[in-house]
Amino acid sequence: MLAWLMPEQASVQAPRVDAIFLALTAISGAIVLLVVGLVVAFSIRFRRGSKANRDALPSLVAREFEIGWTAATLFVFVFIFWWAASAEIRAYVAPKDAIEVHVVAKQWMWKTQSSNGAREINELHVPVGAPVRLILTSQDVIHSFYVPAFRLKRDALPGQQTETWFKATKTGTFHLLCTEYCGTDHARMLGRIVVMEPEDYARWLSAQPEGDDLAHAGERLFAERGCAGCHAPGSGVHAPGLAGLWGREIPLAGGRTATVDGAYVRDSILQPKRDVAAGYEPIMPSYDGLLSDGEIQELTAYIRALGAGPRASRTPGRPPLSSRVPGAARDRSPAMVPGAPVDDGPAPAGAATRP
Amino acid sequence: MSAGLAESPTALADRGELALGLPESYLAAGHTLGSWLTSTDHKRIAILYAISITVFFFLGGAAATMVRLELFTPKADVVGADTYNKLFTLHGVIMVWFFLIPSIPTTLGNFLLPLMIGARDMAFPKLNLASWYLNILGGLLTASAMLAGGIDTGWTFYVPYATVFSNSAVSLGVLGVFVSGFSTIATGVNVIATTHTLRAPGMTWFRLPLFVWALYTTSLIFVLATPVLAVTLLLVVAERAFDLPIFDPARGGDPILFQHLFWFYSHPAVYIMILPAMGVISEVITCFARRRVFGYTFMVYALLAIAVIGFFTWGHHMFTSGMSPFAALVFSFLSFIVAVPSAIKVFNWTATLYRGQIGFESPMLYALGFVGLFTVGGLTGLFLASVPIDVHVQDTYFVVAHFHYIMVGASVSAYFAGLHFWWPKVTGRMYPETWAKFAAILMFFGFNLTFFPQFIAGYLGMPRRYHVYPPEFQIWNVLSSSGAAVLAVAYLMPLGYLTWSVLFGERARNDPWNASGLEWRTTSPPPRENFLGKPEVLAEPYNYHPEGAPPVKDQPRIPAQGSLT
Amino acid sequence: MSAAEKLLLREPWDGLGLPEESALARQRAGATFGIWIFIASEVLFFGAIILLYTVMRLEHPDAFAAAARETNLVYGTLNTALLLTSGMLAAVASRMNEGAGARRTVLWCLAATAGLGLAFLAVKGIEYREDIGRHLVPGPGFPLPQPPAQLFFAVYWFATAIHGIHLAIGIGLVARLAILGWRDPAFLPDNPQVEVSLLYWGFVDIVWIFLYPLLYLPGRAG
Amino acid sequence: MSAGPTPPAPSGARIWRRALLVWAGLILLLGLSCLAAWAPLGGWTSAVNLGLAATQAALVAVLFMRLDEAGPLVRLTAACGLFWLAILFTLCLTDVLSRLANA
Repeated sequence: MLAWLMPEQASVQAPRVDAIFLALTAISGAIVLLVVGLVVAFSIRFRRGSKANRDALPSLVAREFEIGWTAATLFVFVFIFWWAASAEIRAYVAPKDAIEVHVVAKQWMWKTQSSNGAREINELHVPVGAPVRLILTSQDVIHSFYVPAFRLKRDALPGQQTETWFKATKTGTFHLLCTEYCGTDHARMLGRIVVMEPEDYARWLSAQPEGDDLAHAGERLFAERGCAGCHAPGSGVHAPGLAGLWGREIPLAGGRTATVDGAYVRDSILQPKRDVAAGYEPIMPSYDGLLSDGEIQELTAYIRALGAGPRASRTPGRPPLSSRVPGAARDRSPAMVPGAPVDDGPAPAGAATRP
Repeated sequence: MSAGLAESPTALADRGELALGLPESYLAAGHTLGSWLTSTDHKRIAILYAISITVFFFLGGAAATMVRLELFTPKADVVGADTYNKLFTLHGVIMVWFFLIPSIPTTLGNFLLPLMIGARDMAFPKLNLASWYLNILGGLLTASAMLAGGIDTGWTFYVPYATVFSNSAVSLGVLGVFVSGFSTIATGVNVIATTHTLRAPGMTWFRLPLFVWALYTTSLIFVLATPVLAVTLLLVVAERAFDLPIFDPARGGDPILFQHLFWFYSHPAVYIMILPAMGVISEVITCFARRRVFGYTFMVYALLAIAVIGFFTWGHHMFTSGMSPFAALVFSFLSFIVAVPSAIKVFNWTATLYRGQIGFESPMLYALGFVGLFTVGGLTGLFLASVPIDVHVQDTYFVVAHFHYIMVGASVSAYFAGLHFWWPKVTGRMYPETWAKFAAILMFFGFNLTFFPQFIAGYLGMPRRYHVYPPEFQIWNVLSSSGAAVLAVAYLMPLGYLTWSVLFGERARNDPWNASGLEWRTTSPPPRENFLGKPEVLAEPYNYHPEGAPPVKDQPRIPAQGSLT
Repeated sequence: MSAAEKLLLREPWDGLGLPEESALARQRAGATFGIWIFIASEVLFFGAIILLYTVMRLEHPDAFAAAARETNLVYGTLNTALLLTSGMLAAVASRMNEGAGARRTVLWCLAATAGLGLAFLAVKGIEYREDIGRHLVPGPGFPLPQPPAQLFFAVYWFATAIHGIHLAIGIGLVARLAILGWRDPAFLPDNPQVEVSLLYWGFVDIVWIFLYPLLYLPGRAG
Repeated sequence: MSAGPTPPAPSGARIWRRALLVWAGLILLLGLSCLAAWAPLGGWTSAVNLGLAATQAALVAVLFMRLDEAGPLVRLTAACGLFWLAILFTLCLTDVLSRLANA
């Protein structure tokens, strides 16, 4: 019964949300039953001309009733708030060891780029049981990344980054839906999240082609856009070197400190004068408007790779893409891909396979 | 039934009732179109509004019908994507700004406010007429946007889609809404000034009927929230028409700021729709329970609290939007708080029934339906106020179901309750009661069948504004679309029998329900000057039984159950 | 006196059954209250524009300072002085209008108020022309390098244009009073419309008082 | 909002004297804001300028728009406008400032 009325639970967050939901449903159901029950009972008992007792109520009772149910509802509502809010706060910060996935939304597709190299369209492969941190942005309008089975939703905003995270608890294929209205094919901006056993995931990952690796693209940009002129080791300009910087806490001019993460790198590229590293002159020009969001993500991935030590290289020449994942290619990219023929039917992102 | 036509519109059903020289009714004060279109009589302006919002209601309803038809199957088989997007936008824009927001305040409110406080007219009669023209002008602009190709942004006009990406007639439609905003501000100014300055002698603040309090608090929102919407929409137009970078993130703008400004208006706008409905329900329930309202002062403070706290909660529309988590918690807390006064009102209505002499005429059926639907709608609001659940159901059909329970289930039920309750006063005619009861019951069941399945579809994860959807949601959409068909019939029925009653209905007495309000102490329909002489108020409202004495059995004085034959 | 009051008394205040003098007082009080409600509404209208400005400036403080430096301080200050002076004349007209004694003064003050308003618009027009000449219009050819500086000018054009429209409406209202009062000696004295129009004028003044430091003064020091 | 007859109006000379005095104050404040804009006050420039503007606005509202002699109802109306403006600013900036602080 319940399975019909509840979406599948496939993340750590899902049972927590459902618990609050069910409790609220129970409380609400009780209140509705109380109100409707009283209305019906009074309607029958005090119908016009019935023989029920209709003596006046003492006014004291009236006031006590008012204060009583005001206090009671206030108490119940504040309690629910506290419960829901604490669940939310607990779920807010992503674990430090999370896999980082950059999501770029555009009309009407999802591009996902994992920091470990996998790059997909309308799909995201993740290992079960591992926290995944999503960094979302959009290239045009506002979209929203929604995975009902994970009870997860976050808007992807143009020109800004938003973050959220999840930890899948079940293998299988789950809907990815866009829930912020984004134009003509909003309803076809679908994708799927494929949750795999860690060993399957490793095999799938190693099958990814190397060419479209984020960090490598970033390395190219680093040279092409002139970043290397100042930041490369041995440059004549007095600029901070970037190797080993990722994740460290660095001192800033003015005595503050900052942790080098995606947001900091982004800010340093777009608003270099805001948080200048201690001991350096604010000479770097802003790249606001010169680099796209995707390029900033690539540069970020490069800087991250510099800090993470030498990158594990993969064997070239392995069979491309996810040919070992069950299902035909058409099934795996159900949503509209620009340029691909449009099928007016519903996207069969569908019947999530249950293990 | 045949006697109806022969008599003059000023005639009374019972000539013994108020035989004080029988002044001409406001309906008889002129029969030309010009006498209506230039009238500054609040009662005639109310009729003008009633006609225009009825037209808009059926226009918005037609769009909704197409939407539900399309959603019957998971495929796009009735309309394509762009048409569908334009249809739900049309439905939203028309229903919100040209039906729901003006519905009760400008029709029943306009008609009844001076009558209820014993005044001759509104404080600024010309402004009142001007506000109707502004409303019509706005409506025509928005409707012409439909002719110019339609708008495909959704009623929320979210940027940067509405400013940079949409190729449809957004500017025209937005300007229409902007103009109608000034119409509601004018109405708000008028209602507040009238309530403060034109109360009859003896009509103290705590003798005002709750409907007047409801109109007053609604007008506070009209006046204080609408200007923010006006600016926001004007900014959208400026960005589209003059290419000014305002919200465009590619040029440094902040789309979340648009959402703040938009919801600062649009959340209180929900209270614009529900507060007058609460006022109507308080009048109807007390009358048909033959009891004084339970906890009058609490009811007044609850109205004020909803109107004020309603301004603090807009952020719960934005929990997933990238708003800061700290702000999300603040807004979540405030949203829970605003539910308390609403709960107080529900309990007080229920308690008013206790030890009453309850009759089940059609206005009361609508009112009882309101209590149930409002309770469900209000409680599901708590789900949306708690952040983790909202993250899951935001922008799904759960939200759609929730706000339709409030805005359609509750508000429209109350509108029909009020329409039937005061119909004899407005038109001087009785409507066929059996038909009205049937429509009320049909509306209740049709509504629940339409919108309850949407709660389930929403929790299962069906996003809103989808014209094609994964097939596992089909069962819920089929239920919902079937309910919509029932609901459509239920909405068409009053159009039929009420129109019929204007022409052929029995004459109404001055006070057919034995109600207590000042508006019943004049002829049906009232004369241009509203009262025969100067009214003076000597007692509390809802004086249905002496304080401390039980209510007595009291049949309404309506003709034998009318029918269409 | 009585004839004039009959002329001024309107629906529905004439139906209160009160003596004419107190009915007119009620009507005047009602009109004043009504315009104040509208002003409260307008506070939110311009408040939203200022909020927009505030948020943008918080997000891009440097670009806003650089952009505000490009506005013409001389015109801005001159316009502020013009509006403050007109506000004073409006206040004098409003106070003098109680009682029939000072009709000529009221008439002159009204005319001068409207005239100063027109002068404001003229200066604003010259300033607009200069701004356009310097390409200070968001879009291609905008002279400042920082993209958010264009946001500042978007707000600049939007806010000053909306304020200008309000001022133009105010000029129309005040000029109408002046013309009607000039034609009919019984029109102005004690007429509630005078106070209503001049309260609106005062509000439009206040809006400019806030726009001036926001649009013209940032970024001047250093 | 008094419904009774208004008190006898003050003489024309007094009205002029008072208005000119306020006007002089306003112009003085205008000059001060200009000076403050050029003064090296650092981050305080905007605060000082807005403070001066608020003083000017208060003078206009109270003395020119006659809030000084207005009844409690009109004063309450004006205060309501400001209170709701405060709601808009406070809650909106709660979000914006905490977002900027986290960025």
